[in-house]
Amino acid sequence: MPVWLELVVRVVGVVAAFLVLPLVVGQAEHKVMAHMQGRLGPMYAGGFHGWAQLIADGVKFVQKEDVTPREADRAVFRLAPVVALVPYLLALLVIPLGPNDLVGQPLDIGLFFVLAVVGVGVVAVLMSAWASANKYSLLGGLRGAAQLLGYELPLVLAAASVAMAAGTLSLPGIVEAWRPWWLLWQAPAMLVFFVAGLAEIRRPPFDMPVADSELVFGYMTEYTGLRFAFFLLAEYVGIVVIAALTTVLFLGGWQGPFGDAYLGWLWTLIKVFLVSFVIIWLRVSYPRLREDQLQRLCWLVLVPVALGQLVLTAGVRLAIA
Amino acid sequence: MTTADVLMLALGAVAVGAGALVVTTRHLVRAGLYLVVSLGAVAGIFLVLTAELVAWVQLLIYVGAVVVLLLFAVMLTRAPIGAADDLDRPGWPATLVGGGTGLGLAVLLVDAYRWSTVELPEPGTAERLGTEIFGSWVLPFEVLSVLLLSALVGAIAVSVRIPGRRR
Amino acid sequence: MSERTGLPGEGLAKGLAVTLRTMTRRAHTQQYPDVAPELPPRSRGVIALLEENCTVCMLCARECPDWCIYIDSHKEEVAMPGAARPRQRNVLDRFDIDFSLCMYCGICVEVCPFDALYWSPEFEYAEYDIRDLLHDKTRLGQWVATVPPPPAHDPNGEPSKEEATAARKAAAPATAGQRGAGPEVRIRRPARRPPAGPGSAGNPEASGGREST
Amino acid sequence: MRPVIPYVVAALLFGLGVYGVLRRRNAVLVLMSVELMLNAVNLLLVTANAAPLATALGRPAPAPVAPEPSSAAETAAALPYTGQAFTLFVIVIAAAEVGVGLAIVLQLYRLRGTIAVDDVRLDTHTPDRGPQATVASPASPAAPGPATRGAET
Repeated sequence: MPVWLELVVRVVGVVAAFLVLPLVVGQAEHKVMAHMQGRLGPMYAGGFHGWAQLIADGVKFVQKEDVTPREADRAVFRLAPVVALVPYLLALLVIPLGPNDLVGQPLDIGLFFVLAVVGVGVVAVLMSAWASANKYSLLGGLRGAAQLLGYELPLVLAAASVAMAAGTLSLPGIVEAWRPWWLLWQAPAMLVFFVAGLAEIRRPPFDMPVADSELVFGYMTEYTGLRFAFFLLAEYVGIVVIAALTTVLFLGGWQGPFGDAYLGWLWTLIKVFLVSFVIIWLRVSYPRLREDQLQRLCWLVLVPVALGQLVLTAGVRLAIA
Repeated sequence: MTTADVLMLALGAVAVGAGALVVTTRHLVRAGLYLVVSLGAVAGIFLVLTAELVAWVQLLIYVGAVVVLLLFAVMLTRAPIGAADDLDRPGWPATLVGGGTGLGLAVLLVDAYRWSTVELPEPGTAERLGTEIFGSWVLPFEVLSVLLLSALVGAIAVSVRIPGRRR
Repeated sequence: MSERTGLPGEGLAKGLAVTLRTMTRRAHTQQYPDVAPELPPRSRGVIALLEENCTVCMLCARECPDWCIYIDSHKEEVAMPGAARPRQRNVLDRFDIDFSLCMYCGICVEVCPFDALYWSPEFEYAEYDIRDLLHDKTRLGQWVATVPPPPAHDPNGEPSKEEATAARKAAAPATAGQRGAGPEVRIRRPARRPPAGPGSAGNPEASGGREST
Repeated sequence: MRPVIPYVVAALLFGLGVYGVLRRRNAVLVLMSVELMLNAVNLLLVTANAAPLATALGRPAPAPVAPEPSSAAETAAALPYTGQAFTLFVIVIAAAEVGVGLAIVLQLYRLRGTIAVDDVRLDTHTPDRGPQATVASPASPAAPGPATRGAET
């Protein structure tokens, strides 16, 4: 296979995953959330149990008027949704689906890359918050930036723990080094990573920046139509990215009960969807954290736990070596 | 001119252009966003120079944290949307000194390197860079961690407001 | 925090368990337009008019709290064969109920002495124009077909007036010549006395019983 | 690769940073300009790591001070990532600097209601004054200031 063809195939694969997986997760959220609340959820669009609801939503968003507030900083306002979306697309590029280079772009320090680009998302929050010329947007954006900056620390620390355990920063390398007993050993790191990841994508119960009962819709208040859809899409891609990262770092990625070599992609996808289900489940079950509780959880619980896990990992590594 | 040269020229143009906008724009927040572009372009140059880890660290720390802190500060100090007129002081000395410094350095470096070429080094893996840091430079590394800690404590000490006590 | 007992995080797990359990159960959603809802008996959907029973006594129009019933009529002379002179009869020209004003209190149905008005459970008569909510007598007459038969009498309730009268007549044929008001009052009395308040305890029962018959 | 390109970019960025520090009145913008300068240094270090002067000129470094015959190229080969390591150090220092600097700027804004560096008087002590206190004449430092505006911001 020539190089360019391989490149095209990889890019097309990543873009397809980028477009399909969030829709699947979104639809799952519709249905799971509905059934957890004793409802049915969407039932009409597409016929069978409303499977095409999100496509219908997309069509609706395209048709809506694209409003830019008069006082807004137009260029920044319009650029923000794209900036929110692109980091997750880049992150999907390096997450391995299966063994033998079944990944968009194998990268030697993929973990670093993912954490770096996911961290860029906070710029989009600040851009949209400030450019909207709306006090609710600004408040939401400041809350969001504070939250994202704070939770980035436990996220990176927990990821560092598993990278230290595996002795590599490459995501496929981490999966290869993973052993089932890591589930026990790295459990605190996994919890910290998962919770911090939830906060990074601003999912409930960490949706203080978009707390709709007090801030209208936070930094997304002024957005309509396609741009708003971009923010929503970014949220769902964020779910996929966080679930995939948790899978790859802590749940063994493509390692399954049998047939890793040719069924690896299936195990990865199953795990990703299981973690996504848990993310949705948490959203339905828990109320939103208040702003001070949010920061306290980050600095007084997650960071110390992550640091302790780091010490433990270093100790075990030294003991083994 | 190789591909690397073309890439670096383009990224360098972006970096310098965005940097010029940072120091000349009259929109406070946009200055921060231009800074993001400039730093991102510099990270791109790092990538071309095969300093992969440094590039991602640049992205993680600078774009993800430093610029966000700057934007945060801009918004907390009541930045207006749109142009502000009182951002600059009269510019002749600054132009002279800044331009002199930049152009002088550029002339110096151009004179030193001319149009010579070097081979790009092997892509630096994180492992070798780690060996370097924790081998030859472990003492500065430790000193830096102390510096970071003291900066953290200092920042908290400066910005904390003790209830009941007027500052 | 201080009164927390049990394991830390127990409450969080309980919350998750509740939602998971709910997910495994059937949803409560009613698929309304596809599946007709099961309405409880005596649902108040729309008021039906049985025109033959109406004598234009105007009680309903006068009792209506928001004056949403409009009645016009004229008198007609009906020649009765074998009678000395022709009888007069009220003929209904117009009987409109404005359902944009109606608040579904049901007083008109209650006060109608001749059972000309009925509750129908039909509720799908929304209109795009509010003026179309004024139902005339033909429209109101069409609802009669949807009026369900009255539900069975509550086995623990008071016997209906007709049954009570019949039972009394059967039990005491000796007093058949007297007027029925006396014993009836005596029957009702125990129900009214103890609360010693407004006699609302007996009235709705009685009127409800009449309505259902 | 022609090392002159990143070198010149670094020099220009540094010049822009100097210009910004001298030109800007807003303290946050000054900090941004400082970031530009730090970045220029980073770029310089990384480029120097890839293309040391001696390698570029194609001759060994003159007059080795150390007794053993070592050239700059050999030193570079022995420590292949010194430049990048130093860049990482600089980035860390920049993060620390921004943290403390912004804390000071925010405190300044609380106290004086402005972050224009021209308006900050260092010679008189004017606690709990609004921004107008800084333009008041220094001859009457004991004059009671207006209600503090900075304290509640």
